[in-house]
Amino acid sequence: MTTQTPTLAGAPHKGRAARAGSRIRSSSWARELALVPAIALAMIVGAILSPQFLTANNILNNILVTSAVLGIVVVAESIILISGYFDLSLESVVGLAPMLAVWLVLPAASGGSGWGFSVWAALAVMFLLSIVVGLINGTLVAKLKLNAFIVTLAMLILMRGLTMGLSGGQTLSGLPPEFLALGSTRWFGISIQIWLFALILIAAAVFMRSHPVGRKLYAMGGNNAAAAAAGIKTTRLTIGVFVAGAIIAAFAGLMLTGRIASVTASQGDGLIFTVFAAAVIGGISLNGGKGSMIGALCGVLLLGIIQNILVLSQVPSFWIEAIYGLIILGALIFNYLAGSKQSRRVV
Amino acid sequence: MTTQTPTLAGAPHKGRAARAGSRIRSSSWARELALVPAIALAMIVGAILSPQFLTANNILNNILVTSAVLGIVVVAESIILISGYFDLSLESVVGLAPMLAVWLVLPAASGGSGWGFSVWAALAVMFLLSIVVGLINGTLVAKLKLNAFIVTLAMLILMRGLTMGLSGGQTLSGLPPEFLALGSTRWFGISIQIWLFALILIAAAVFMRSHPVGRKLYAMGGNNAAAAAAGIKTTRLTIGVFVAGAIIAAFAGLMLTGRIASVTASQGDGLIFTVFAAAVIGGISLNGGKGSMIGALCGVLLLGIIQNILVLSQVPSFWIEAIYGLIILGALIFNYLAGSKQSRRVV
Amino acid sequence: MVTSEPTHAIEIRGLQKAFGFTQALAGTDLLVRPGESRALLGRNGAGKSTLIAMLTGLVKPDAGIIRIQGADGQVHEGSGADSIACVYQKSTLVNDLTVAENISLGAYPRKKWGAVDWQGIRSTAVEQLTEWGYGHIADRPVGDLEPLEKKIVEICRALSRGPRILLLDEPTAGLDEGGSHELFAQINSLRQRGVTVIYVSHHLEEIFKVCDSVTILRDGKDVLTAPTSELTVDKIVNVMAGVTDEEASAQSRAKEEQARLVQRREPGEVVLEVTNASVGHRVLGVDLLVRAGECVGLTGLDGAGHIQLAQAIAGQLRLDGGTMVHKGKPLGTGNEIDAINAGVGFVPEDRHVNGYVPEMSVEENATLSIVDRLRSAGGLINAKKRRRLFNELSGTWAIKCDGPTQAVEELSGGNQQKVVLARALASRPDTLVLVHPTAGVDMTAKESIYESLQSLRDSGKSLLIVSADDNDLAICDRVVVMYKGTIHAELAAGYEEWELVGAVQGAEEAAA
Amino acid sequence: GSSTSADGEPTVGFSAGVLDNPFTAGLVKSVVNQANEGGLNMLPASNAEGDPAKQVTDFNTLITQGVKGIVTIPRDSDAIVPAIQAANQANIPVVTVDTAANGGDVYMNIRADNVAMGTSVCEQIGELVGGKGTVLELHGALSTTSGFDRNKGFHDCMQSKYPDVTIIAKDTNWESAKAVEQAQTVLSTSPVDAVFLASDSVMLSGVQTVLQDQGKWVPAGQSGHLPLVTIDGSSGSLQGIRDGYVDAVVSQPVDLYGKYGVSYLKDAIAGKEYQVGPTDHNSEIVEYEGNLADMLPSPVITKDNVDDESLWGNQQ
Ligand SMILES: Nc1ncnc2c1ncn2[C@@H]1O[C@H](COP(=O)(O)OP(=O)(O)OP(=O)(O)O)[C@@H](O)[C@H]1O
Ligand SMILES: Nc1ncnc2c1ncn2[C@@H]1O[C@H](COP(=O)(O)OP(=O)(O)OP(=O)(O)O)[C@@H](O)[C@H]1O
Ligand SMILES: [Mg+2]
Ligand SMILES: [Mg+2]
Repeated sequence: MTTQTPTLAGAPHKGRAARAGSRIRSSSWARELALVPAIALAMIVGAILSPQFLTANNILNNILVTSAVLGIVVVAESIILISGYFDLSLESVVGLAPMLAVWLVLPAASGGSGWGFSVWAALAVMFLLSIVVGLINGTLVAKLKLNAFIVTLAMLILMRGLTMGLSGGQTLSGLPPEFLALGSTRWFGISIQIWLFALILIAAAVFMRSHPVGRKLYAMGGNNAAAAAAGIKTTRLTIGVFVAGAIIAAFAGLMLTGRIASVTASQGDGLIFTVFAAAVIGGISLNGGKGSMIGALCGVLLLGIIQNILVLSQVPSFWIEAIYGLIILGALIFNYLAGSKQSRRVV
Repeated sequence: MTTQTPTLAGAPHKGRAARAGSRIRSSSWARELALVPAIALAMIVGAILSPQFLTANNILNNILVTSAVLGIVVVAESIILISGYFDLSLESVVGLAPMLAVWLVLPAASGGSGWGFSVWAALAVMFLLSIVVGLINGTLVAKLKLNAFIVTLAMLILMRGLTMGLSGGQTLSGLPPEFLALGSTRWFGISIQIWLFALILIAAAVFMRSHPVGRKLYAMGGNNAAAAAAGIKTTRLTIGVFVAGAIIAAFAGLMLTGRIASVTASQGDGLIFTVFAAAVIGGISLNGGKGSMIGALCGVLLLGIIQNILVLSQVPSFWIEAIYGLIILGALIFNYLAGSKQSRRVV
Repeated sequence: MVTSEPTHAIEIRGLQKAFGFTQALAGTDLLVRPGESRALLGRNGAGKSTLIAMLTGLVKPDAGIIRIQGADGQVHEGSGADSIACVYQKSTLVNDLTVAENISLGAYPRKKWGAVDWQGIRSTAVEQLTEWGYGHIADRPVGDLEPLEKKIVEICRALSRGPRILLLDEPTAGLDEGGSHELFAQINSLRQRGVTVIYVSHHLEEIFKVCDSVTILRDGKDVLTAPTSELTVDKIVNVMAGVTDEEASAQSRAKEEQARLVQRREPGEVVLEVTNASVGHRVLGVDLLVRAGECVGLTGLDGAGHIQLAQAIAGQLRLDGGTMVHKGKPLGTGNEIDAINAGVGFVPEDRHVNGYVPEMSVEENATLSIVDRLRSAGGLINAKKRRRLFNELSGTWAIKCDGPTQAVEELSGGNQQKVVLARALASRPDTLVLVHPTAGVDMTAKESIYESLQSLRDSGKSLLIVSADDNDLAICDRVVVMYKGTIHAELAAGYEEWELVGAVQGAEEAAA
Repeated sequence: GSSTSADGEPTVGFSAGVLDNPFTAGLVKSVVNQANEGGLNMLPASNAEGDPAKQVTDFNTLITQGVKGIVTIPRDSDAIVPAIQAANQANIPVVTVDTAANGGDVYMNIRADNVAMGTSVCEQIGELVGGKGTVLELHGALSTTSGFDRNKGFHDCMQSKYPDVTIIAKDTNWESAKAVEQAQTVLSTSPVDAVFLASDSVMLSGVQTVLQDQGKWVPAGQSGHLPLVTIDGSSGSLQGIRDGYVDAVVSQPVDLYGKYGVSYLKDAIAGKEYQVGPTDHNSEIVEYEGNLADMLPSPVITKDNVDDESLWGNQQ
């Protein structure tokens, strides 16, 4: 705009405004799909390295099925991260919840409690446990204002310990068919694990994108004080978010148990690192308020594809981990170079 | 202009001015020593549970020696956290650095490289590696503005992988005496590990408290944009902080190797969780700009004391982890209740 | 470095900067002689703050030349010379550090062995702050300060650096009258010592007190540079808005016409009744009534308690004593949600702290307090409804942005403020409590904000405007003046300026 | 798929549960070497990094690659079952090494009995302390099969055979640093008459420094000797026996795992069938969880047989 064409107050930027809606602000999609170039690159590399990579069987049964449980926990963690918090204890819920359910059902001879709970009663107790865990985490964080990292770390250690105590370190197997169904059922030739992941992901995406509560979580994570000043019930939402996270993680644990047809005392151990990696690579900010479920999905897929390629490739076993780290580092840099380098406004 | 009786420069608050040295810094003693009640409680419990707890032998050789390596890594992580960043890869430096040094020195028959490096040359290479690691982390974070969590996580995986590749999964032992000296030397009857920890802690505490660079790190962590606006060279400091962290962690790794008289392929694995726990319990904020080395020390000691009590006690192995988690949770709540529930000032 | 004799302290030519599709600066020139005090004016989003940030090196230009005359008299190419000190529009303090340390931030005095000299830090701070009457806050963490105190710390920091060039980006936004006086006195004494000053403000009357000359930016270009003596407020406003004087007078005639047509309703029944309210040692037993269709001003010096009273009404602070009744129902205390539900809207004092969610879109921020009302049948948010509502709001408040989905943090300061205003209004409150509602808003936009507020009042809403800005108070039906925690005077509309000044200072005659 | 390599050798896969400890690392190398020498084309071992679910995926990926047979070190005996079933469906024979599978059709489980190892240690220590006193047991992670079984064998035997022996059991999570920490604290605060290390390759050198520190690193026969019995049989522990510091070691048959793992896999591809009964290599094939298991002996090593060439610890 030049000085020769004076404009009236209120209408000064017609020209700019016109382009606005469609072009500039597509940046939200741009940000959600930021990983697509990296994923595409990974798929091309995979296809070159191994003829099996691009088969439906490999993509469905190896990449997607493996990513399902991880992906669901990532959904749970992403909701919590977007809300401005942290939950390390999700990985221990993945272990403890199914361990408790199975332990309640199994006879003492198989390492269970011998109390003969029905499957549904056991599941009810399991979800109750998750709710209690979420309530404790949420209350300590929201009401006592304790640091979420340290609260959920303590909770993680406690629950991992409970899993160990309950099972006596043993793997429980011989599960009732209801549990196994979660691992082996197929619909239209595709594993139920993929369907469930898709379902939960879509539900979470719609919820976070379009439900008032989802938007409140974004606001809370972006600026807790401003959210509170806008009348958002931050305490209640914080507790709710931890409870929801725990319930989803418990469900993911159940799915994992279905997949390996047993519960091990170490189920879930170390999972949280991968969960954070997928979420953060997928654009979820550790500082809250930023990121989307689609982005998180991209993060999960990228990690799944890289893992798959590494197993398909001929990398010597002892160097696989190093190569994995190198590839992630490479993907980060590639994505930086491919993406838009917007810096935040500072003053 | 305020309406209260005008006062002359320097005169209005004589009493306060005298205390200036201690009060002027943000980290008041009260906050730094916030954990003292919890530590005191733990010590009382320890003394009741076990007659050996309060012996000099137990405190020096068991609690302090065990805490030394952890404590040094906590110092490194605290500096990075205070500066507003995150470094997960420190735990892998604890593993890779000594593995590299030992591998360079040892003959091929003992699993080493067989290149016959002298101990000092190997140490030089090792510190060079740490510097490179710090430079890469720092550059990616400061220049490319990549997320520190994910960069250092990739670096962690990469370096853990390198350790695995270098060692082929084997434990290297039969170390030259220079390495062992770091574990077994005693000065005035007290293990060198304690002396080194004390030295590094005091140096870091003085540096962060009284050196201009230390203060700049606090400013940077508290508000990066504000620090940059005040002319602080944040990019350079960020890189420096990652390099310093890696060097300190490498040294800690060397001490750990000296103590266990070998390097294992999994050395350091999982350490970072405990490091964060100690730092955060000790009052270091994950959001940067807050906390002190004295606080971090308190965090390390509290965890060390709890661990020690658990070992001395007769808790069965299967339940020890659960109890540990419960105690940490209890300590957090106790500290909340014991501490001044300082709310932010409202008027 | 250039060898020729420097004739300009600041020389900017053809400066360009784009953020995405926004051209913040589009070939700006700026030449400032050493010792000159230059006002940099323009509407919200004209590019003033961007230009300032480029001078200090925080933002890198896309194209153009910046030359700055350093302390050594040499001319430095590029930005960020040591001889520059700056007060930015947005706070650049570190909350976790003390005031004293913030003032010396990055330029610590040292003792032997390079250790930081804490006593030196403290005495520098106390010396600077005492000039403002704030010597006692040196040891407090900045996070505990009130916005006004923060602003003073910020100014003290810039002044403590002994700059050759001082950049001030809306330094008086949030300052009270005493603070502004002190600032002008200090600027004038610096001018006498030959310091070059760039001064950004939307309070045009200030320009005439401290500036030799004026540069006006419009849409990222400098459209006028002239000595202050050749300009009037009206002229400046017209150039800023890009209208000719004739157009402007035609517009104002039209407005007056309109105003005459609108019938002022008499204030109705009491909507908000505060009785014997106390908050800490700040508010000591205050009674306040606000009626429907009434606009009440509330003012006072720093510490008079007017801001705390407003915060208490909005549920941000807990009352230590007294009661509040809103529309006949008791108003919960210390609970912002209750306040909103009861129909009290709030514009907070510091927009950066609790005014907006930085990375969220303009549209969502503006409708944040009413997300629940944007549901469609399925329980999900109806995006069309939200867009319609936002368009309404953005029209009312003249928010300049790239589009409804731009992040608020990318907006210029004044436009961020408008988003906060829009948000407060979105919930259609019966009572609006506004603290510093026009902080950082340009003259033209201010006028339209006043119009909007007046039409709200005329539609029967109650307004409580808490401000130190004369213009804000001028639209009020009456102004309540607080002094040391109690109500000291009440002035009906049409008061003389000296009456207000006197009352605010606690002068007895005004109370009579 | 690439079921055979260029020179016609059948391609086989190897799925390891973990790789980051000396024992499995040695085992993996042994299996891969034997396979490639023995006319098989073995893909690089996949590493499940301790995650049973990843091991299921690794199996599926190997199946996708069309291997003719799979050798596996299961991460978990139960959790490996779905993986084995997937291989069964694809008609790919599976041989498990070290840890057995508790279901599915396994061609052969080659294993040494970890419970029996724990029992052997118990018998050695019971003798050494004369049936009474206090023993420090540094066990591995109880969530791993070997950690659990060794601990179980040791405790069950102690309870029944030496009820007067007190056990101080401490978890090391298979970490050297943790082992040192536990040994340091217990040995400096309680009277201990003997020490049992569940893995000498992980714990011995660290615990040695602790004992040296406290003046308890004394060869057998001299006063102040602390009886020490370990499992694994690393070269360091064998040297310890020669020098008298270590009293007995239960050696794992690592080389045999590699050798027979590969030979059984070749037999499986060739279609050979095995029955319950003694084998030609001094072991016994038994029925285990519905499959066959070749129970390799885990010899107890003392000063008498420490120089046996066939011990893996003597082969480096
Ligand atoms: N919530 C709080 N936390 C910590 N210290 C506080 C808090 N509230 C007040 N103080 C301390 O109490 C003292 C008095 O503060 P106060 O704000 O009442 O001063 P004041 O007389 O109102 O000064 P001013 O005129 O600057 O507003 C200060 O030293 C301040 O640091
Ligand atoms: N980091 C950024 N990202 C995107 N847009 C930006 C950024 N910084 C500034 N802008 C845009 O550049 C334009 C100029 O902004 P600037 O802050 O310089 O205005 P200003 O003249 O200071 O306005 P005000 O008077 O409201 O403070 C605005 O349209 C603003 O939205
Ligand atoms: Mg501005
Ligand atoms: Mg004050």
